[in-house]
Amino acid sequence: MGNLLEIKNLSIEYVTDERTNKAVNNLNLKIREGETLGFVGETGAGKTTTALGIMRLVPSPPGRIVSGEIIFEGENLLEKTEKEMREIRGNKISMIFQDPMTSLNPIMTVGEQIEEVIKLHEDLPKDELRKRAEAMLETVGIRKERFDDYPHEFSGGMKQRVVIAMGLACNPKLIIADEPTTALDVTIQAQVLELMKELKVKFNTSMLLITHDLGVVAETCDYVAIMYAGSVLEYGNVERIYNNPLHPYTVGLFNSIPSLDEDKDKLDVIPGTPPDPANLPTGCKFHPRCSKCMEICKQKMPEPIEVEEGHYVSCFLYDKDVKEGR
Amino acid sequence: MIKYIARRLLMLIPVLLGVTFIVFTMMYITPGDPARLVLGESAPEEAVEALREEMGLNDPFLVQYFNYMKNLIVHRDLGISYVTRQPVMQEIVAAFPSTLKLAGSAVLFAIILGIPIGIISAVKKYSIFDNVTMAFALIGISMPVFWLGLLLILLFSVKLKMLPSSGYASFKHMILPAVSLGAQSVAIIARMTRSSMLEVSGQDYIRTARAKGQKEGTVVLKHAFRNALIPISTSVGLQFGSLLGGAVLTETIFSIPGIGRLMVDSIKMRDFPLVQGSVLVISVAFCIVNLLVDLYYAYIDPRVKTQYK
Amino acid sequence: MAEANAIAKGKKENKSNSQLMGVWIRLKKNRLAIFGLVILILLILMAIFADILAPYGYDEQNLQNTFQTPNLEHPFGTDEFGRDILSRIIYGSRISLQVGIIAVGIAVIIGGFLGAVAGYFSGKVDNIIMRCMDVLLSIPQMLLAISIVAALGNSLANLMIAVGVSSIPQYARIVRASVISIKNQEFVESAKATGSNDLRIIFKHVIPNCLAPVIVQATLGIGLAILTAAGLSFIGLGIKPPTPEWGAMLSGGRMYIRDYPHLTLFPGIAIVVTIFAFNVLGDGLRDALDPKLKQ
Amino acid sequence: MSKQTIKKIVFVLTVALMLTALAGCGGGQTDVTEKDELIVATAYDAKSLDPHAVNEVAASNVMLQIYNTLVVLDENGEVVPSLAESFEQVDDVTYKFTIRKGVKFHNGDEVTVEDAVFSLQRAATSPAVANLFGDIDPDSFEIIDDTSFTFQLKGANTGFLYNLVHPGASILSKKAVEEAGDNYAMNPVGTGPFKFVDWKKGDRIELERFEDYFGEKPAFSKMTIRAIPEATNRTIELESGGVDVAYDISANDVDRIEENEDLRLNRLVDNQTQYLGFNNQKEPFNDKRVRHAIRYALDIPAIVDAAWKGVGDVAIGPMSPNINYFKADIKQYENNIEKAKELLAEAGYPDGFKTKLWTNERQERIDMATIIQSQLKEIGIEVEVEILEWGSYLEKLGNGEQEMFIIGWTGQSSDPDLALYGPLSEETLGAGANFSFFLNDRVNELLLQGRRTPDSPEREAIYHEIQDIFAEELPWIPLCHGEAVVGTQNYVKNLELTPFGFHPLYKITFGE
Repeated sequence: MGNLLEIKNLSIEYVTDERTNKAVNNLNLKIREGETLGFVGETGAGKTTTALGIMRLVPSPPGRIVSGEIIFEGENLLEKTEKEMREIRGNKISMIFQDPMTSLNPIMTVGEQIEEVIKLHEDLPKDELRKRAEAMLETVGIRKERFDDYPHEFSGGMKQRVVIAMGLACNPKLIIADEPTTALDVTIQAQVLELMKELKVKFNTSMLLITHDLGVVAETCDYVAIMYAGSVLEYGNVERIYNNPLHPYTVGLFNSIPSLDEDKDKLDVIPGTPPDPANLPTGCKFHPRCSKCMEICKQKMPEPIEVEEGHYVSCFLYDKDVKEGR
Repeated sequence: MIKYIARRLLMLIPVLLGVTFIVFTMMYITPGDPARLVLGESAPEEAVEALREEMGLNDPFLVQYFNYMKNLIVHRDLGISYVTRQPVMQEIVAAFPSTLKLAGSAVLFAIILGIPIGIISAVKKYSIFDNVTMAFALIGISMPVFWLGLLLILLFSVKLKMLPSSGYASFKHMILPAVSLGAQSVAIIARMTRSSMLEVSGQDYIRTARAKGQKEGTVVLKHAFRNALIPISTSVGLQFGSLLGGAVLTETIFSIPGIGRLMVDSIKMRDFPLVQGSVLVISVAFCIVNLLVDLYYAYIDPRVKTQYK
Repeated sequence: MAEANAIAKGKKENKSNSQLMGVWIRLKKNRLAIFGLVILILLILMAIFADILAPYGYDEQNLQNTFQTPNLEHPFGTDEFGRDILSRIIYGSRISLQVGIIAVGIAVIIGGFLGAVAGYFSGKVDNIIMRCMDVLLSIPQMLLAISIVAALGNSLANLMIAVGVSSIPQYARIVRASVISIKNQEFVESAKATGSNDLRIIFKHVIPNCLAPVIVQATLGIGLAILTAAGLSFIGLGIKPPTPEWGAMLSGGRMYIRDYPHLTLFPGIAIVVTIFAFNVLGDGLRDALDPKLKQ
Repeated sequence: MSKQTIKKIVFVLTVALMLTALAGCGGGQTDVTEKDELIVATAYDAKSLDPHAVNEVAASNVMLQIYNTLVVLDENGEVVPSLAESFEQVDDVTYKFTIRKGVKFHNGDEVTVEDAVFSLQRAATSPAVANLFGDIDPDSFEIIDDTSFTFQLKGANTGFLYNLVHPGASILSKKAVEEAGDNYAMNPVGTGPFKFVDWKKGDRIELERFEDYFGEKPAFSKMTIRAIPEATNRTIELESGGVDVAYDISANDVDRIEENEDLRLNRLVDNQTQYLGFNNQKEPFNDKRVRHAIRYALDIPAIVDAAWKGVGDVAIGPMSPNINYFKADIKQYENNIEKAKELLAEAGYPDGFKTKLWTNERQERIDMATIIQSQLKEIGIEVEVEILEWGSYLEKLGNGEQEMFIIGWTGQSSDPDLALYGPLSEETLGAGANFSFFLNDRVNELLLQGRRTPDSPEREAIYHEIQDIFAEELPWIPLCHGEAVVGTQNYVKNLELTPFGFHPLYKITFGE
């Protein structure tokens, strides 16, 4: 399978009068066709910015894509015109946002909102349009009679279903789901995730699932990328990473999940706080919090190292040159 | 919906009763003898006394108020003007349309100019256009209507001789009054539009619309603006009310025979029935405008509509 | 500066000075607001030291020197009585600031009290007070002010009362809304539990906590009050001469606008600048007091 | 995106430009030979067109074009018949009128003697015109035949015939009045050269030539009388050609109109006297020396010039020179600060005193008050100027609350009785226009006598004596007389001004 999307050295920053927030720093990532990639990290790690970067929807000003390439189906999205991008958005790549309560326009019926995306990308007569939108509603498990209802008449889970319907309406190649279940009740979360999994297969799309919930990743994803302070620290097959986390940050993340199997008095918490994006540490961004920090970590940014097939980690601990004492 | 309107209209009744009482009291304590004013300083005292009796001015306060209200409620009659001896209704019907026309065109002017400026400023936030228009808007809301009116007359009527300085007969006559009355509202509406547009633009559903591949113009107009319209229309409604009140200054400067001037002249002549009538009519108009704004909400905001069902 | 003091007073109880500092720091960043503040301080100084600053008396006539256009001796020219317009504008700042501050003071005190009572007790009391406010609100402010001045007669004091009373409902509404949102919060509940009486709670806890919106509204309101007062003076319901009220100067000068526009120009500019200053400061305070609103 | 913005801006600008361009059109020169309409700008709209409902100048000005009175003044100021064919004074109190035959009302009906009697009876009982016609005994009317009738006054009044010239004595159609009821004021029916067409309250009254008018046919068929309260706006309208005649030109605009080749200024000193009044019953103004001191302290020509900017005339006596029996050689006072101080010291106020000067909102009066204030400061009198609104002003003056005040008084006919009786007699003390509460038995006696005495040298002597006593007592200080200042286009001819403030516009013709 080829790469559907490949991000190379992407850097994005937000510039205001007083400060420059480096939200994404030299990020590398790839998604193959039909694959689900989990994108994990703490709040503020730059996950959403990366997603918006792919869509070329980073609010500007103050946001700005500094450098890098985003190769989608072999073409660099960063070189596309705005008009070309519009044809891709919602059509080939669609995005599902975090909060279904606010991501629907309160003054348009849900039907209109689904129709809108279809109308933008496909040339259909009016009644066809409505039929397609109704079908999408049914696909996500909403009766088509509710076509003319307004978002406020739906519950949170139902709204997220509508958002998903909108995302899938044009049968996209890639869906970016930005914490699609965070705002929902736990029981509803499961339903929605199940639905997304199901539909992903049905529509044969790839998915970039942004979350901070490692459990969700385990259930849904094929691959996972661990993100910290705007860059990917570890990337690999879900099973491999779950069984064999390598980067000290990844290890810390897994240790901070409460588990029923082990009987621990207290959770292991990663010491310190995430860095200020306006004032990132030198070298490895994680070094001030890292228990295994070495001198070199403070000076140089480690390159990704393929430790086993398809399992990359950016850490000097696994750099043979470093290990062997240079 | 109809039930809601009916309820709102019913709620108007106590408010308007209050208005009549306040104005009546105020007029009662106003110094000056209407009968003397009507007849002038040269009239003999007996004639004044006779007129006073005829007008019922010798009755105690509550009797006067009761008679007025009885007349108003039972006969739906606003009484007779002390000065012109004409039915108050007739005087108001003559004056009100020009005020309505004036305030209406000022609001229209404010909407036509203020909303696009606000939208463009919000879209091109911190651009030169934004900075310049918002600076003007700040000056605009600080500008006294009467001063602007004078400056406009000086420029357009006196120096350039382009526009007439008085009257209200034609479109041409209405330009200067509407512009000077509406200028402040342009500024207020532009600022309001800008800030609500900015607020709405930060909402997730705007991002959703962009993520759909929607064109920027459509995002701004269809998604952002239609949502921003809700606070904007409140502001327009409020503006209309204050324009009805503020029209008195514009009417004075441009010699427009509107209800504001009618009221001020009537106060000066102690023509109490006419003052009562004008305030009452303006208040009713004001309340109805507010009701219309609320109904318009329901029209543009489905969330509100559900509440009224 | 008066506003800052008011905040300090209101919040001395359980809030540290850091909050006030935060407001000040945010305000300081807003260049326009600081500009407004500086203008206001200058205006206040001008009002206080008018006797020293003004080159002539405000009622000093010179019938030989009428209608002088601006020159070295009279930077803003002279009016129809040969009075120095600059001096009159300087003295006029006293009147305008007085009118604005006292009128808004009246409105804030009465409106704030009514709003606090209405919001705090809710139910019948609330209903009665707010219905009365609705009545006042349904008469456009300008017209209400006009009828109050007419009833009381023309004078500076009555002008203030008229402008003040006609803006009571605005403050009542604002205070009521914030009181309702505050009264169910914990510290008020606990004060209730410890048996404080209602008035004490209102004054000690509720009012200080709804100061922010009132301060903002009051700052903007002073500008509006000056504008309304000038409007009333303009239609001849204002202040007696030779008191140099800006609106009245404008109104008097309009007869001569074609030949001597400086008679109306300078008082007009004075009004615009003053109200502009209050507006930008009010805007700035709103942003500074409520950081949520500014993103 | 930015392209769109630019497009929008361009669009808005284009619309704005189009609007201005549109507005720029119009205007142009008037062709005098084809001109058939007269547009007049007045300062106020009429309050009513029912002659008995109101008594004010703006209404009278319109009524004069619509109605006729039984008698009018000729160019020598003599009372001559108009709608009446003839009239005679039968005795001291009885008058007999014979009406002109075949005169038609605007509704087509012929004027009957009943209409005339109805009109005068109505005038006699109407409070609004009581000062003019209250003397008529409403029960004394007798119809002699189908053209003549008599009536009596309650007491002899020599000036009465002059009152009949006032539009308040217009002859109305009895039928029209009764049919219209409350709405008569909006549907007036007269016999005059113009008939009523439409009235947009506060804005304009439109009239149309009455083709069956018994007198000379007006030169134009349409007359519009607009109300433009702002003096500046009236002048602007005149300059721009929007109106043919503009009343009450403000003093600042006098030069402007005089210098304008297309315009002409018409002026006539009127019957109004503006004066500085004292409360003669209050200290210190009950002392003649104080009143004199104040007079000496004032430079009246300077005051009048500064406030009225050359419009009007400095008053030298209590009544306008237009009025019969005006006496020019009464005692005069010069501006003499020393003498003023002396008199003040004599009266017991060497350091002056504090007092209040009231006026109403009229700008010129405020201006005069402001200057008086500063002039009186020089002799130590601290004056606080208070501007009252007309309503409370009149009430407070009537109650005698005043100390000093500025007001005007207008003689509504050319007879001295109306000019002097009001502000000086005992009967009118306080509420009836004698606001200075002046009480002088001799003056009172003379006023009553003058009223009864037929025009004669004897009557002249009476009024001369009143003016002399006035000048000595100085119960109030005459400041100035008003002036009708009417601007017209050059092509407006035959505008006859009257000292009453209303003018026979129907006589106007157009020509180069």
